[in-house]
Amino acid sequence: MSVANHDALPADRFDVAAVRAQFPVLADDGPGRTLTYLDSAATAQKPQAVIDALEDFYTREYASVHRGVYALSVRSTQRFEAVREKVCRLLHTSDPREVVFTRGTTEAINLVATSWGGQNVSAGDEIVVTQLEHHSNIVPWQLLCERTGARLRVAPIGLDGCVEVDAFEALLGPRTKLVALAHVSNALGTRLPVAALCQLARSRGITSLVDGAQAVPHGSVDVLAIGCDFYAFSAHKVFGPTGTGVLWGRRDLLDAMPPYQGGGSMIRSVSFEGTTYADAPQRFEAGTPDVAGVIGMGAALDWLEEIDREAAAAFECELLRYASEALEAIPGLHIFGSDPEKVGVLSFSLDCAHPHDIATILDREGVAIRAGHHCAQPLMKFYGVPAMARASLALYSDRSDIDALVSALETTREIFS
Amino acid sequence: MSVANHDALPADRFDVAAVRAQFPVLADDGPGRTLTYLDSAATAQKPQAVIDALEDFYTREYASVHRGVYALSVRSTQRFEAVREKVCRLLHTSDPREVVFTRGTTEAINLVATSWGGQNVSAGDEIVVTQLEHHSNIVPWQLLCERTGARLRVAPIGLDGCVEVDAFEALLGPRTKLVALAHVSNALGTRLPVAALCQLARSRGITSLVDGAQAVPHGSVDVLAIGCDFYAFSAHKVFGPTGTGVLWGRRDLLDAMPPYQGGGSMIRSVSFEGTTYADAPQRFEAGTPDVAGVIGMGAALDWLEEIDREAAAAFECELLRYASEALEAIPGLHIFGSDPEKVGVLSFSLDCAHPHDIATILDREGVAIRAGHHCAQPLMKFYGVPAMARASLALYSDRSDIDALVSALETTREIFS
Amino acid sequence: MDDLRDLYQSTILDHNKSPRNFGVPADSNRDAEGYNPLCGDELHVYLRVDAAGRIDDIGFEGSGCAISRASASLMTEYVKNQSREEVDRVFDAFHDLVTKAPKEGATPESLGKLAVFSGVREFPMRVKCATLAWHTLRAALDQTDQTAVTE
Amino acid sequence: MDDLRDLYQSTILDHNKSPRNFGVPADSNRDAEGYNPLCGDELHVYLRVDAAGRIDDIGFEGSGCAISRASASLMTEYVKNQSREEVDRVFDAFHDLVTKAPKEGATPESLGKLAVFSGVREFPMRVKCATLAWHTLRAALDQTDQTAVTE
Ligand SMILES: Cc1ncc(COP(=O)(O)O)c(C=O)c1O
Ligand SMILES: Cc1ncc(COP(=O)(O)O)c(C=O)c1O
Repeated sequence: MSVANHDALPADRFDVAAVRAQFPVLADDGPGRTLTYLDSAATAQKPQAVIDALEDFYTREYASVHRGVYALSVRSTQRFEAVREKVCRLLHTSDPREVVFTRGTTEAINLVATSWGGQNVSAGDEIVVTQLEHHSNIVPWQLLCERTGARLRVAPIGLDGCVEVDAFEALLGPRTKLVALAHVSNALGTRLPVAALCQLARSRGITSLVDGAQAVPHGSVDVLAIGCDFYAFSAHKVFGPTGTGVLWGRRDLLDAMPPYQGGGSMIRSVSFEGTTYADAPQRFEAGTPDVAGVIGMGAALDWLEEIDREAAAAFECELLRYASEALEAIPGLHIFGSDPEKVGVLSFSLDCAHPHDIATILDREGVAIRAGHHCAQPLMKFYGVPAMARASLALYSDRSDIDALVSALETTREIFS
Repeated sequence: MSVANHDALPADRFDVAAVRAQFPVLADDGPGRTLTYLDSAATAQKPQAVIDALEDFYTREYASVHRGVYALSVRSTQRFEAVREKVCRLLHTSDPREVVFTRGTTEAINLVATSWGGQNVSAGDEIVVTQLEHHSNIVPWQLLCERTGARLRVAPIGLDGCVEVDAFEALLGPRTKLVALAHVSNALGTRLPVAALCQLARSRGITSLVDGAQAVPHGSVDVLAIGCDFYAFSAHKVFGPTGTGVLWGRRDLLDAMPPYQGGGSMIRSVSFEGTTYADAPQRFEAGTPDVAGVIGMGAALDWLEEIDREAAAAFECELLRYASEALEAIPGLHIFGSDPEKVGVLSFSLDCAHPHDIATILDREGVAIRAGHHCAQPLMKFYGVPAMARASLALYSDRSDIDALVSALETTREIFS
Repeated sequence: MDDLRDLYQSTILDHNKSPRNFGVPADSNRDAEGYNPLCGDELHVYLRVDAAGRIDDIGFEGSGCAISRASASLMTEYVKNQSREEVDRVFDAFHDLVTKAPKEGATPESLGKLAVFSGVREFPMRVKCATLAWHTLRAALDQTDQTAVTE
Repeated sequence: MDDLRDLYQSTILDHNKSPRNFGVPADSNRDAEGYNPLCGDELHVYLRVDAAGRIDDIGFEGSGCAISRASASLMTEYVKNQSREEVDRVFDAFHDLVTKAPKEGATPESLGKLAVFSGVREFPMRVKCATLAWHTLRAALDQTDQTAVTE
């Protein structure tokens, strides 16, 4: 998805008003109640279809999954398992046994770090991440390194917020066991060339994990084309409920991995003499899963399938350009990261006001943005700032959101001038 | 709560019809649509108040927690954090910093096994569980033993399904590091004398964990009176949403424990040179939590607070006696476990039909029960059966449920005679 | 109750009560275990296979629900003297019988007495009970050391 | 915008732009670091405490939002020459000021210029910004080695 392509894409095909109307929280109900929500990179709002699916499930056919013989439980189980197939369609792959349900991206990465990492990483081995990773794609590897004596190596980025491919390649050595990369940076919007990077890894026999938390909400993802071994994302960022997400993993890898958490559902048979485990994905889903959450995620994916995602991405790309231009016109405003393929996120600073002050003032004007380290402190350090202000988009964002942002930033400048 | 006491309790104060009316899934909407739900030990149905709370949250004030400056996020955070206090009230304790949100009981136990266990258990140490535990209170300890070389020891039970206190005590030795006990057995309903057992442990400096998954739904719990160090339960069994639950832990223990999962929210500061962690409970809540699930759990606890729980427990106890008598009158039917303080569960076999066949036939009669090993295979082995049929109660259960069960069991006998 | 009567046909109830070929046949030279974690059915199938690969004799042991017991019992009657290829063919036909609606116009592979399991198709959770014996039989023919598991 | 003007009063904006006592005082003999993980505010407070336990001189360094900077600056002016007991008293009064609605009829502890922070109470997420300097000051007086963290 390059900017050049975007120009040709039919952004006009995308009816943002119709999409927006499906999000009750964005409804304009009374004076002063309009919400300009520009924090979708933290979490996305939910369409009515998802809210209804949860309500309907709890109201009419709630039951536990996998172990009941009775009809209600059979139906729950079928709906629950069907979501694995929806996830496959989302990721352009086909084997539902490769889809493990987790609490979210963070748990998915921890699962790999503990289970795969515990088995495959030893003292002296190396794991490569980049300078722009989210804490959730740093700390699990630090914990693994602590446990095993492995070493974490950091691929540098340039001031533009892009990973330097040569420097990344130079880091890959005989002891490199895994590379863990964001697909899209939550703090900068940088879209990493994950297919190329994973290919560099694979050609050396190095396993790869892609943190897709910020990519899945903004366009089509094809894990086979990327050529990664693991891919993680969170339902709550892709219009689904909180509390659930996905680890996709290549079946041969999942099958060879030891269990993560122990408990009900992940076993084949338990005895005090010795316990055997179920196959993947069940092996990694101990305990009662978030049945309603997963079914809600299924509703979100169904809903997404109805959207012309190419048109939505094109629209969003134009909106991002509109927003960048509007913000750059504000005196004293600096935007971080200039990847031409940037998606969804605009992080910035103002010379006169700290990001935290900006966020407070914007909030009083009805504009919700995020200020802080965006769970990417090493990136803040790289740019030498304690925090950034971040406005982020989703497919319900429109120009009125950007206009409200710009006007509230003017207010900020007034107060601080 | 002894049977003798129950006789004196005002079960008549409890208006089961009024409670039942609050559960939409139990509504009698049209011929053949009535559900006799006797699988509450697997998971409980949800009152309208919980369903509404979820809908309302997603419809009107959904935002992420802990890191937003804007009002929506502040409100989410406050509502989310307030649930820790509700949990404290439920458990009759007071420090919200002792409440860690998890996916459920299973994850809570895994957290302790990995974090506390990894730090405190070494080769040659011993962990004591009982013969009647749920797999979720067995497998995490087996995995810990595998990692550390510790040994799992099993406290025996009698044919009545009760733990033999003397035999339990005899197992506690100088190498015993932890005892992990169900508060109430999910397969038998046995109520363990956890206060006495934890006292035996504490007096020897042994740490204790109580698996409260089946206790919290059936009556008042006081963790300080029990004197345990950790207590775990699942929201979905106590009328809340799936995907969330609680580990309560003594603060000095939690504060001394290393992190479990790594990622956002559980850190104080991250750098590639070295990362420091937040205090408990945040240290154990990596990643975006199940915000809506926790708020839904809060709604369930609010709802429970409105119930006269003493009266509800008395009512349920009478109902269990009614059910026991009715089942015992069925020729060829055998009930497992005869703890006089038994709660909520009736597991049984029929001489003419396998539990799986019973469950199928009952389902066609509109009666949902569970058949299988109930995630307690070692217990099945103890009784020498491959499976049991189990009917379990919640505070919306009434005599009509039992009558439907009995009549469906008659049908089963007819078919199999 | 009609579909219950379809499921628990008298032949099934009879084979459940008095399973045929229960036990280990003399000189059995292959065997396999089967396990259905959902309901705890455990099954052991023993074979005597002759030089030509035909099932010369067959028996089974184990405990399970009526469907799995009757299925094992009826299977042992059905496959005696069959070759591996014949077993594979009937396995597929049996699997279709218990999972799919009968195709209009199509003449199903004749399954003889095994047709009593047609009621299973209305009970998706019981399909594994009906097929456990067949999975285990195939494992015994392959003489893999793995337990056949229906999940 | 009224409550914004209440929050960002001119005194606060002034101290944010030109913080007083910025830097390390000569012969400082105690110090502590403070950190607000939410917004990344980092603060270092330095003290020269005399034999009687009085704050003889005080300075601070660090980066942070307007509220935390101005709070640190105004604090350094306010606590100079105060004893530990006086600091504790004003800490409590200040904490009440930024968190609680003013009690009717009650005469609040006179906080002088610090009263400009009364607008913070309408912004619960900013309370920690306003109090970070004070937590850090107390840590410096205690001279614990721990970083003061507002969470
Ligand atoms: C006694 C007991 N312990 C643990 C669990 C596990 O709870 P969950 O599956 O919600 O994690 C259950 C229920 O499944 C239970 O009944
Ligand atoms: C790039 C990235 N990775 C990982 C995460 C963690 O996701 P979650 O908090 O849902 O586990 C996030 C979002 O918080 C993210 O933006």
